[in-house]
Amino acid sequence: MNFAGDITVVAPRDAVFKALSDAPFFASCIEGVRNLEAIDATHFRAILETRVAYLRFKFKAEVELTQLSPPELIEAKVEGTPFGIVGRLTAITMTRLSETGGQTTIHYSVDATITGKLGSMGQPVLKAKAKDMEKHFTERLVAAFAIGGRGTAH
Amino acid sequence: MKAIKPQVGHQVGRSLPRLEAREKVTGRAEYTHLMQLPGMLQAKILRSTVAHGRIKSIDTTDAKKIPGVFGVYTSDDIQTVIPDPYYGPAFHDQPILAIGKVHFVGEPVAAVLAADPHIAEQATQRIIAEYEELPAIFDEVEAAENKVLVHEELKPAGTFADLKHLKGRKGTNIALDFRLRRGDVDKGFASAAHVFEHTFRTQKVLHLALEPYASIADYREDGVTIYSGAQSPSFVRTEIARLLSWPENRVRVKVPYLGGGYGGKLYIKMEALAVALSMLARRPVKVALTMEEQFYTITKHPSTFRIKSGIDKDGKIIARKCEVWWNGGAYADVGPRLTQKSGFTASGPYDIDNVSIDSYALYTNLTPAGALRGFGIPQLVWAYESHTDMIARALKRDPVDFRKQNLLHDGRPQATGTILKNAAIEKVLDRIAERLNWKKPFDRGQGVVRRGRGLAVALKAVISPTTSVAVVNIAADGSATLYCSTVDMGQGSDTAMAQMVGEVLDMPAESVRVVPRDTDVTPYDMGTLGSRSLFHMGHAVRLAAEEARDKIAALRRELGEPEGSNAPLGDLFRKKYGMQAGNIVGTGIYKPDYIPPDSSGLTTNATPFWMVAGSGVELEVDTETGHVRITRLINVADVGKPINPKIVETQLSGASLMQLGFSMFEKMHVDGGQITNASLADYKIPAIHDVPPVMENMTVDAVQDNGPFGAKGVGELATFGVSPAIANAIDDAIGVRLTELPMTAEAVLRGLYVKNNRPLGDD
Amino acid sequence: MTPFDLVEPASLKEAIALIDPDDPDVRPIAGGTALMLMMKAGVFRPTRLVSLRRLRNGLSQITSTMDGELKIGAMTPLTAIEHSSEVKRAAPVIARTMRRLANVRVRNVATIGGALAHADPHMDLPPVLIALGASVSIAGISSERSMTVEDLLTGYYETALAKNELITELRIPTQGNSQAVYFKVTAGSVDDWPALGLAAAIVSEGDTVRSVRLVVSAATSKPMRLTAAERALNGQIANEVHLKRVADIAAEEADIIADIRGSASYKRELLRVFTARAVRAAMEPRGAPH
Amino acid sequence: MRSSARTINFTLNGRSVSVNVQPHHNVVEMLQAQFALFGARESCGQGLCGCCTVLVDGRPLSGCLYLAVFLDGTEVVTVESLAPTGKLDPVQQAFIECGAFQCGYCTPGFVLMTKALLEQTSDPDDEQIRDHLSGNLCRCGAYPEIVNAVKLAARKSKAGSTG
Repeated sequence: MNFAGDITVVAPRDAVFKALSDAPFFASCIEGVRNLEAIDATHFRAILETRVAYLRFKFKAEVELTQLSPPELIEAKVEGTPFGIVGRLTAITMTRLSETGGQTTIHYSVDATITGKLGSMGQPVLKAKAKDMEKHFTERLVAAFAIGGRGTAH
Repeated sequence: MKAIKPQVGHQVGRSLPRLEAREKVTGRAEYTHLMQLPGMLQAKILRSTVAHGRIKSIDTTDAKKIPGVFGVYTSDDIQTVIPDPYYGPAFHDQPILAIGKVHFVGEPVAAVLAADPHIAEQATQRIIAEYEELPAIFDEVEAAENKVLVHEELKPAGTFADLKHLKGRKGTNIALDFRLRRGDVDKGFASAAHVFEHTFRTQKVLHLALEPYASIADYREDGVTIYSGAQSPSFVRTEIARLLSWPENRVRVKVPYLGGGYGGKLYIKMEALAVALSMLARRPVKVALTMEEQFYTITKHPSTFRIKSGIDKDGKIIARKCEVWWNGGAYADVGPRLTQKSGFTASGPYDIDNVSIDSYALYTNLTPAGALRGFGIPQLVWAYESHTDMIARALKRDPVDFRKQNLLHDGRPQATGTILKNAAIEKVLDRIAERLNWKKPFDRGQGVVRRGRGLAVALKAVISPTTSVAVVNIAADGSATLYCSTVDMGQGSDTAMAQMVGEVLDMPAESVRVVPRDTDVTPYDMGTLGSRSLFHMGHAVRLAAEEARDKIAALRRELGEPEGSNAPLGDLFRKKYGMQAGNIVGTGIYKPDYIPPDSSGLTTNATPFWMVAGSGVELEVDTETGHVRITRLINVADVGKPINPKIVETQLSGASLMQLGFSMFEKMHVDGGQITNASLADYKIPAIHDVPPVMENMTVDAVQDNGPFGAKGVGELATFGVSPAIANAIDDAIGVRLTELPMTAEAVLRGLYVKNNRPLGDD
Repeated sequence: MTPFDLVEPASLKEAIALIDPDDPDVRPIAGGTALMLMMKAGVFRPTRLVSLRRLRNGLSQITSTMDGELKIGAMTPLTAIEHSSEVKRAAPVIARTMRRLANVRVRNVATIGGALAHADPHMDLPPVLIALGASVSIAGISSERSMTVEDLLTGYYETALAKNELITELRIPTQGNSQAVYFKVTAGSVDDWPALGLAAAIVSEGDTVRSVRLVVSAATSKPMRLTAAERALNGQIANEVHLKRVADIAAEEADIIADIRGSASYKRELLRVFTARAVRAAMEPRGAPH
Repeated sequence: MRSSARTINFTLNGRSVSVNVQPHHNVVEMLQAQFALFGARESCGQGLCGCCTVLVDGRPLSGCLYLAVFLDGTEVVTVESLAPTGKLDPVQQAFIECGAFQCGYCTPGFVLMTKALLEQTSDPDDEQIRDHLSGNLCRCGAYPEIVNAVKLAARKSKAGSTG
């Protein structure tokens, strides 16, 4: 599964980079992430819980920031294991930032793989769900910069 | 004694309904998946969630705690009963449960036993396996670059006489490369007036037998009995005996009817796991897979075929170069043999002086690939018959005439150097053309719907050298029983074999009892595969019946019966033994001659018989949507003299419909190594609405001189020509050439849009 | 499947009361075909299922009112709808759609209420029902409400139903002069889930469209009205030039998802082609085959 | 886990039976485990292949997707009932004569579906036959022979009922 897109926010690149490389902020933009826990500066643990109608999908996720090149590039690797069903979620996310005229464009791409039962039979619905989450992420991110006050969040 | 026996008449050539028909329509036919043994435990399998990785840990604690769980097992447990648990026909490379590493998503990692399968299934979800992911490789052409290695070391099995030379290699993903050099292909290209090169690909598809894989093992101190839906019981016996370091006579393999096989149930599949678990549990253990799990067991080989031909100014093909990459998945299974054997005929049914063939069996991190109805030939025909048509069109030659100009004929050497014999290629081609009214004008339509027609012909060398043994036993009342290990998986072998016995012994085929396969009872057979049984086992059965017949004749003489006496057999036994007692046993063993190819891939005896078939297609294309509707499908084959014409016809029909699925829509979608459509909801096979409204299945008038009663194998034949015949017809209809399977409506529409210079987007 | 408890209430009230709105592991089960698939796949492991089987008697009638409205009880099996002469008279498109909907065995068991609550975007009936302007009656713990099928279906498997609400009835308004068609467009095997579903209901006078509903499904995460295309068509003469424009608008406005049955760009082409075909078919003189 | 077994009563192949079932057991599991009837067998597990077909109150359904408890009070017919005295049903006879199967795994499902079709429509045309059987899969591809068998069965059934 691949997702890619651009999000433009009204903020300078440095500020956007700082925000995106801040795990609690980043996590707050993703629907269903909770219990974020920093293991060290580049490793995090969290629970990702999402719902599709009456179906609940809950993953134990580990995130590793594999590359941080301020103020341009953030690369992260996510590995998740679903609860109660054999499977695995792996995602490589790549975020590049570019600035033009006080606006920063976030170019993101996600290469995700789901294996096990969810991967063999649940792809269509999870794909639809991921698209929803993508929209939601964009909205939150744009909103966070629109109110301009996220700098005080931590 | 007076001659009172009525005339029975010929048994060979009768369209007799299947002997087991009644069992099947009443739902009483026995299949392993449905069998139960007292005290039996059911196994459920935890499967790998990574395509390539080191196993860091497997925690079975929680799973073991679930009430009703009998045991949870990993390779550590397996190795306490089978220290070296690697199996496979060509390479001993496949572990019963993963050891140290996993090599594809879906590979068995641990197993749970419970009396209740629901509990076993639930427990597998509680096993925690952790992996360290390694880079994985999925594409066969990339695999050949050896940048990612699937296995650190390759271990050939030495099973097949013709693959004895296989050596383990380090540092590559190549399990086998077959090489054939005939004439000088470069010289040929240099002197050619036209040179054409194209690349064709085929996708990963599944056998999808409706009875999923199932094996039951019942281990006792003195031996093990295995019940299995297996196409090669003798091989299972040998391989299990090897794994256990036992003599073969302590391993008994019983095979009931198979709910479909198509090559998937060959060699060894779930048997080793069932045996190991039964040894650990000391209870009968059943390993019966679900439909989804079949996607993680064995598939057809995806392939890439680069083919290049040189044509002289008169339209004669003078040189052909073939490079084929076979995507074998994580374990070799029979891929190396397929690579070699199909390699023999990769250049097609054409008379070409200069041929070069390179065929590579490659490891990748996907579900292993093996034999599937055609043993590689459908992938090759897809390429060479598409290529042949493209050349004909480019040269503005009629595709039939162009083929006829270049066809191989009996008496001429085929690419391997073996002289072609009893291969009715031209008859098959002529018949297809005749049925399609090829010479008559064809209305291709004007509007949205366009029409086209196409055809293809193919040649296959049967797998050799292989051995079959049969026993015919005449009881004291004169009734006959046949013992052979050919597996009836729907192809009607029991019926055909009984017909041959009846023919020799002059008795109705329906009166011949064919004993269900049981390696304690039925003798050795290499396997039910590659359309070999009717020829090989047919000969063994014929020889066994003839020996019995000769012994009967000797008994008649011994008893002083007058020459030509036709006294009932029972009377002979009574006369000889004073009561209804005794037996007459005839045995037959058949192994055809074969000369392995030399280092240039050449041999004067590549095969005991040639398989020839082709297909013709008429179709309609909706040029707005790309939908293709096949309106007519014609399959013509050379089967020698059919033993049972009705069964032959249904075999041709069924094989072509299976290939129709592979041609038009079947495809295992893979994402990050995970098959994303591992169910019948998302992996569609042909259903009743997919059947072309007109189907014609026929054989040409032919005799296989060295075949039993002039016959030869049928099972795979009608798979050969279907895909390229469709592609050729699509090209004929709309001028779009597809080079990759499946030929979905989307692929067709994309082709049309490219042709019209407004390609469709990629999203 | 993991074990669960099954209760079989005898009344609607009782059934609703048994569904704990705070416990996602309790679900109602009617025919159960869709739910069984979820349970067998292991993605849904209920603790309790509330069977609606005993509610069949009161909830499986097919009736039509004086003004031509068709009412179908939620527990009516799809087969009964398929063969109902009332349905054939009032909305022949439904009977035609049924022929290629799932298979005979599923239609014998699946209920109309259960099918709508399942909200799989690939299903054939929802786009047809939306095109027909159908709505559902919904019973909750103390109240009843009504909602269009269009509003009911909110996403992939998602509906506007509260957890302890049950669909009790489907209502299809009188179709008057409207003519409806549905195209199930499969991309591989004929009997696959559709890559695209397209329903159209049109009132026309000669070549002029008086009113139109166009609904796309399967290629989108839920069945959706193609409102821009509808606007472009309403009151217009549906000649080939204009139809092409409308088809382009439809292809533009739908939010199409790629899957194994086709890329988004291919499905967009299908939508373009079948928008035109559906409009043409729905404007054919009455009695023409579809 | 609050699984409670319960007793259900139904008619199975003409006999009244009473059986204890778990709520999560499906019809196929129940028929196999409690009655040793294996004619209905699970294959795809999703109601798509028809191997698990049983007739409930005369209507075919997928036994692998139907909870056994739902059979309470119904009349169930499996393929095993079609030849009660050993004499084959006309449908079974037609399948044999037309060579309408190969491996036979899907055959009981096709036979029962045909039985149900002919109850409803004594003389189905090709389209009706195909529509009715579109949800039954035969990997051996015996579909053309199956269509012939249904037509032959219709003729045989008619001849049987009129004469």
